[in-house]
Amino acid sequence: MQERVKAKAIELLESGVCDRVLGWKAGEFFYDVTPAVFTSREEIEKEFVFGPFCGANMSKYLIAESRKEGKKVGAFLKPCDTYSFQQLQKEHRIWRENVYAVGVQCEGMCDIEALKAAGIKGILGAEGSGDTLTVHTLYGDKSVERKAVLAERCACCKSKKLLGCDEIVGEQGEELESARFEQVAKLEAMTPDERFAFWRGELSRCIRCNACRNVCPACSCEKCVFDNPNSGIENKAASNSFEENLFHIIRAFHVAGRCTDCGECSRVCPQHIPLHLLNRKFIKDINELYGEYQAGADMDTRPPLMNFQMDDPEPSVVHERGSDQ
Amino acid sequence: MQKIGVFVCWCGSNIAATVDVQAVSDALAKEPGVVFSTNYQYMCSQAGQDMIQEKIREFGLTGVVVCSCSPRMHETTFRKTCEKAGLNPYMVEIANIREQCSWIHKDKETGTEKAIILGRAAIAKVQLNAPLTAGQSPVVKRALVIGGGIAGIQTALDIADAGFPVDIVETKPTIGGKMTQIDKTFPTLDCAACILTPKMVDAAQNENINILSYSEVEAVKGFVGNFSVTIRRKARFVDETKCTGCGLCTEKCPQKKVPNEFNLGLDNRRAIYIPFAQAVPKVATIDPNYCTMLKTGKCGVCSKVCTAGAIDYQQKDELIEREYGAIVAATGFNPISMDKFDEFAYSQSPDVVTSLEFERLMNAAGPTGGTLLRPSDGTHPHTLVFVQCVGSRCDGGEKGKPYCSKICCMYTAKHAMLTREKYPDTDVYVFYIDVRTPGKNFDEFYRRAVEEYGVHYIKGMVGKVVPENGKLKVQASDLLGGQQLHIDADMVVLAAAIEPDKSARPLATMLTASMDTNDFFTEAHPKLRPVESPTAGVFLSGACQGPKDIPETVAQAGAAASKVIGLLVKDHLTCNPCVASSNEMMCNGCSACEKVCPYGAITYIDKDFRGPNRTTLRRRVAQVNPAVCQGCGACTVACPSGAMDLKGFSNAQIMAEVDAICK
Amino acid sequence: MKKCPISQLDALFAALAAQQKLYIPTGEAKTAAFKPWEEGMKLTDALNTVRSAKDLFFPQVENLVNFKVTGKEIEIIENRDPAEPFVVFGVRACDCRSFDILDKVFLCDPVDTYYQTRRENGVIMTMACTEPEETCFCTAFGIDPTDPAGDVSCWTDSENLYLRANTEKGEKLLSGLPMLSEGDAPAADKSVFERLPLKNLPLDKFGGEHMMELFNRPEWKGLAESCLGCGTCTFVCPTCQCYDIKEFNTGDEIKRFRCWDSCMYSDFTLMSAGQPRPTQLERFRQRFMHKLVYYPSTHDGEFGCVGCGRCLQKCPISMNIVKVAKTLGEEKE
Amino acid sequence: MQVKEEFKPTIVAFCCNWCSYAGADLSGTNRLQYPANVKIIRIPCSCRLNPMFILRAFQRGADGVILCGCHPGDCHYTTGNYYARRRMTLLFSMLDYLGIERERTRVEWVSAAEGAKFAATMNDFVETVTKLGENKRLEDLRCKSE
Repeated sequence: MQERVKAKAIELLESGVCDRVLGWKAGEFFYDVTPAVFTSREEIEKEFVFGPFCGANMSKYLIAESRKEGKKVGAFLKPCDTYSFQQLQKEHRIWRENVYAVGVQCEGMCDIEALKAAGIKGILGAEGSGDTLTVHTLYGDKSVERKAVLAERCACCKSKKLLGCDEIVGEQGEELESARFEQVAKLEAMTPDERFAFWRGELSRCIRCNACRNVCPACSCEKCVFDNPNSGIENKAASNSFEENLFHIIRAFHVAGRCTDCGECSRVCPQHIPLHLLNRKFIKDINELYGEYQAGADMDTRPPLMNFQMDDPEPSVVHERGSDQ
Repeated sequence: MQKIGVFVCWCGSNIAATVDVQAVSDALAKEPGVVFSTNYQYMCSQAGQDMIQEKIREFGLTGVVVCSCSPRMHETTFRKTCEKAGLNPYMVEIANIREQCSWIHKDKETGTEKAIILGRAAIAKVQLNAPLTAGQSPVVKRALVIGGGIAGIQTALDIADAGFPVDIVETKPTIGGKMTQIDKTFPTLDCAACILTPKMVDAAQNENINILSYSEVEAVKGFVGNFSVTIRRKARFVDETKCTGCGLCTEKCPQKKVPNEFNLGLDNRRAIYIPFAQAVPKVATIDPNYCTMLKTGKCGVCSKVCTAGAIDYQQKDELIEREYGAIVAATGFNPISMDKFDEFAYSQSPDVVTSLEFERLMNAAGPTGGTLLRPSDGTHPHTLVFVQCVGSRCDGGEKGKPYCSKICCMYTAKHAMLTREKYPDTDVYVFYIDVRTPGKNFDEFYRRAVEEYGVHYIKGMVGKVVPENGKLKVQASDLLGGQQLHIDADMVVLAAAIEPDKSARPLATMLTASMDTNDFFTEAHPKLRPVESPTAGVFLSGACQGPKDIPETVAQAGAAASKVIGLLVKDHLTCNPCVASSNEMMCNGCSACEKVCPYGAITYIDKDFRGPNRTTLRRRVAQVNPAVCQGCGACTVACPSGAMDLKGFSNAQIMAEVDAICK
Repeated sequence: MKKCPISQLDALFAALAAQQKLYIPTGEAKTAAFKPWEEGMKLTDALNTVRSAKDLFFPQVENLVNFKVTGKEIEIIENRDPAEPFVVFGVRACDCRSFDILDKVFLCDPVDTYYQTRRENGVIMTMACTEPEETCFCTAFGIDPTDPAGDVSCWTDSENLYLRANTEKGEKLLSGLPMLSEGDAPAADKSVFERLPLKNLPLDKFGGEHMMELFNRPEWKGLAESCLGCGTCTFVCPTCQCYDIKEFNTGDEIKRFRCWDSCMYSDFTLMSAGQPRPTQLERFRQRFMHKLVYYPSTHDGEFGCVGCGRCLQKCPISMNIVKVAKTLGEEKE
Repeated sequence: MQVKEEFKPTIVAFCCNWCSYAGADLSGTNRLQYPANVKIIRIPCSCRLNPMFILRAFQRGADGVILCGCHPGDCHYTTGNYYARRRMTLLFSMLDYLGIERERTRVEWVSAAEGAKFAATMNDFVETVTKLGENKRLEDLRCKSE
């Protein structure tokens, strides 16, 4: 797959369709891949990679890239990325005409932490496509099943469908039956005290580095309310538990109905806070209360929070659905 | 920093009895930014207003907080007061320490404490107020009257007289409403038709009035001065412009078995009909539920007999859209259904009738030609029992209505009196809970019924009516006599409660006008603005606002008209300056605000901004049309970046109030 | 040198905690953190904590002073956290070196008394490394991870914890512990450190000499272009020391506090005239120029990085000081 | 020493200008009592209520927050309360998900004619929140200085 993607990147540049392509650049190790803009065949041949650690969602970069002068920007997008890509177009953030979008078939991305959790230390590299990965480490080679080290978001992938692309490398995928709400349901089944304890445990680790916000394609505000001294809720650090809650509640609320569940927030969190469980709670509620809705799946439906039905459930449904009484 | 003046009102003893006003003004004097604080007996009085103006000048106040009654009562008053003293009217905030404090708390300490907090919240808000200037929007100089009864007709005539075009939309084939069905009117006993039909003709002939009969309001958009209304003109299958109203078709139509709604189903009409002789417009209408031609395609008699060639079986409903500056709701009332009142045997015996049916039985144009005959056998009734308050003043409200229908006492007295006058051989009993006669010459009228006409008024309720051998066995209690009564009656007349017309509820939704729990339209103020809806540009006429008799209805109709005229004479309306506005520097151009705006007030432009390092950035940004925005604030919450804010109710202002309250 | 059987570790911690607050690295590998020791708490398996030991001396949020507003009067109230002695156990050699760097910033004139108080009250017990991660490169900065500094240095083998006091503070700490006996640690096996992939980081070009040349290098654009502008690298970094002073209005009190700031943020050092580093490129460059050029140029060539590898592990887009150093430091012929 | 007073929760009631604020006025006009710890903030429409305001109220010491607006279908601005309904439903669900007592937040539709309902609602809400006790889970200790 990597070779096909690279070949396509070179083709886009050399055919003159694009003057730059957005892809993944190799790092020091196998897993520390960086999103990058490539402008020449040499760069692509030397540094372009596409493999099990190209988790970064490329769509957000297109907000800025699509506004630049010049030819189109070529963009390689995984299925997840294409949902965000469409959602951002819906919100008029990406100028579609300046993008040549290439969908890339995705087998699921691996999680370096999962490798480490499997007891593999000092990782120098990994090889192999398909079901088994061979990992080179400071302490010798180890082999693992790909499934065992998939990122959580990929283990319960919602869709392998590539949306709204100009071209596809590999095969078009399908929407999948996903168990992605299982964890949310588990939390819902807990008592409020247990839930409170769970989230306190998680959110108390937050260091307000803003990685979740800055990586999020839905969080693309010109100026975030948390950075704006005039918003009344600006804060640079979470001074206490309230501010930790405030940031994450408001952030989740602002992306509710717009979040495509790409899972980048949880991927980048240095403290491994399961932030996707907040977003998925909103998605699950929206699905249950207002009908199934997948942000970014299409270009014309109204986002659920900018829509209503006369017979929507009353807010007291929250009390009635309670599981603890 | 603002220089704020605080003015605490006693409202006589309304506030001062449960709030220590001196303590409030002393406490608020200590708040940051407050340079003057006082209390006074009646802040809204001329002396009170003069004091506010004097202090604005003396202290150079930049903000004013009045702790008084609800802002719904006097916010406008105090804004005007301040404006006259040179302060921007939007630098005034009201702390509601009457309706939301002194009136609900009995303990003076509690009331005082709360009043101080409410005052602090208002001070915190006014700290962040900014002077606002109202924009202007043009006024469409045409009015719409919805409902063509006496209320609608009178309103339309008065508006038209002032020179403004007005459309009447009436759902029935003719205007006239309930009054056309009434025989005589209390307390003067003059003939309803004689006073109504000339008005109907006036309306038809007035060149400023356009009657859209057999039509319904389908949708309302816009706002005061600029409503856009979609009206469905139902197909009557007769070309109104061609029909001469000769009535030949209504005589020849072979479909004779159609219950005549004008006579409340007491007789029949044809499938093509003119509701009554004086109908306006006097045009035939085909009832599609009964017309053989429309149902089976076979017949066409009316078409054949119509020399004017007015019959058009192909006619379709037509939707027209018109602009109006003001809308008057005059949707009227109906008697409630008697289905739930089986104890009176209404469904079992045709001789148990409602008062409106009784009107028709007494009316010269009615099914009996004005001779009172029993519907069951056409004989002359000798004993009549009138039952009042059927469905009115019901507790619980399951069967009837909690309110007094107001007109029943008088029309029952009228019916009883007329019966005795025309047929002195009859015995007439009236069962009542109370007899309510507050009105000019009303009590005299009632006393005449009792004293001169010998009507038997009995305080008590009828418990049961049982039809037996052509008689109606009436069981009742005589509360004053303390005995059970059994009367063998020939007819029983039920004074059914009245309720707003069923079309009022959906109409209220379209107009965004509020209604009470009984579906009567709510007035903007029960005493001071009784003919206006809280929704600007929507006015109320007649029984849609509450039960009333004809003179009251006509009076209110005229009042509503004068309010409409007052609006339409203006070339421009001052817009509410508390509208949304977008900070372009923070706007993402994402369209979230546009999607939730009910008025379409938000548009987008691409605009160049200065970027870093002398670059130019083109961004899509939202723009709010302040003349169209009504200031609901839906957009401000949809906007994730907080670029969209609402003047007068900004995020910062509301949060300052929250802080002050929770402190 | 002292030793303590591993089986006595809990007793050692209990004894330490009895005298002052004790922090140990604990928790699951991916969320390991220094936490106040409690009965039953276990040392983490992770090589290092997510947040560095810096946080205990220079916390993310710290009260400075309060202003109380009564009516129209303002009163100034001292509000610093009370000084209390504490021990932090298990600091790695890299984190320990970070205090040399922070001291030079905070303890030079004018002294940051908030930091100073904590430094005086805190005792650092380091722990030698035996199993480094591939992201470790402290050796590039001349740090010996097998012989860490600190007030007390520790080593372990399968049976014992060995302790060596390096300072008076350390001596004092160890003196009152009954479970300690004399004993020397076996020599460390340094072979694995020779195999570390990043040990030869090309740092020769950095320092003050080539400041303008490095500043103007065109490669910054490519390095910075995918930076998200988050503060992850800054906040996990043991040597980052920038902070912002903010105020919180509670309604009747203004609480002035300081909190970490990040040069990666768009509002870092924002002034009324605007942002001196208007795009992410300038902000990104600032961070690495500071670590590799500005700091050494004013501190005898000592780099502002200790090679702990946290930013390598945590950066959402895997851009880090190693990639910067390699891109700019490797001489292209 | 004073005996500790019984707990009186701080309640913030956001009322839309057209229905519920008028309903609150009506309950005053009719002298229907409800506890003084309910303080009303007037907003133009229930759709003006930003979740930020609710969290702000809890931060600053509120123990319960209630939103009152026109009945669905009766919104002065036609659709505002429909949006408010979805927003509040999702927000309340999220607060519940985070383990924050769901009884601390409520939405009631109160028309301008429902003065009695307004008073009854407030009485009930105050009672519910009083039973729950002080807001601990969304508090900001900085705002609770004695």
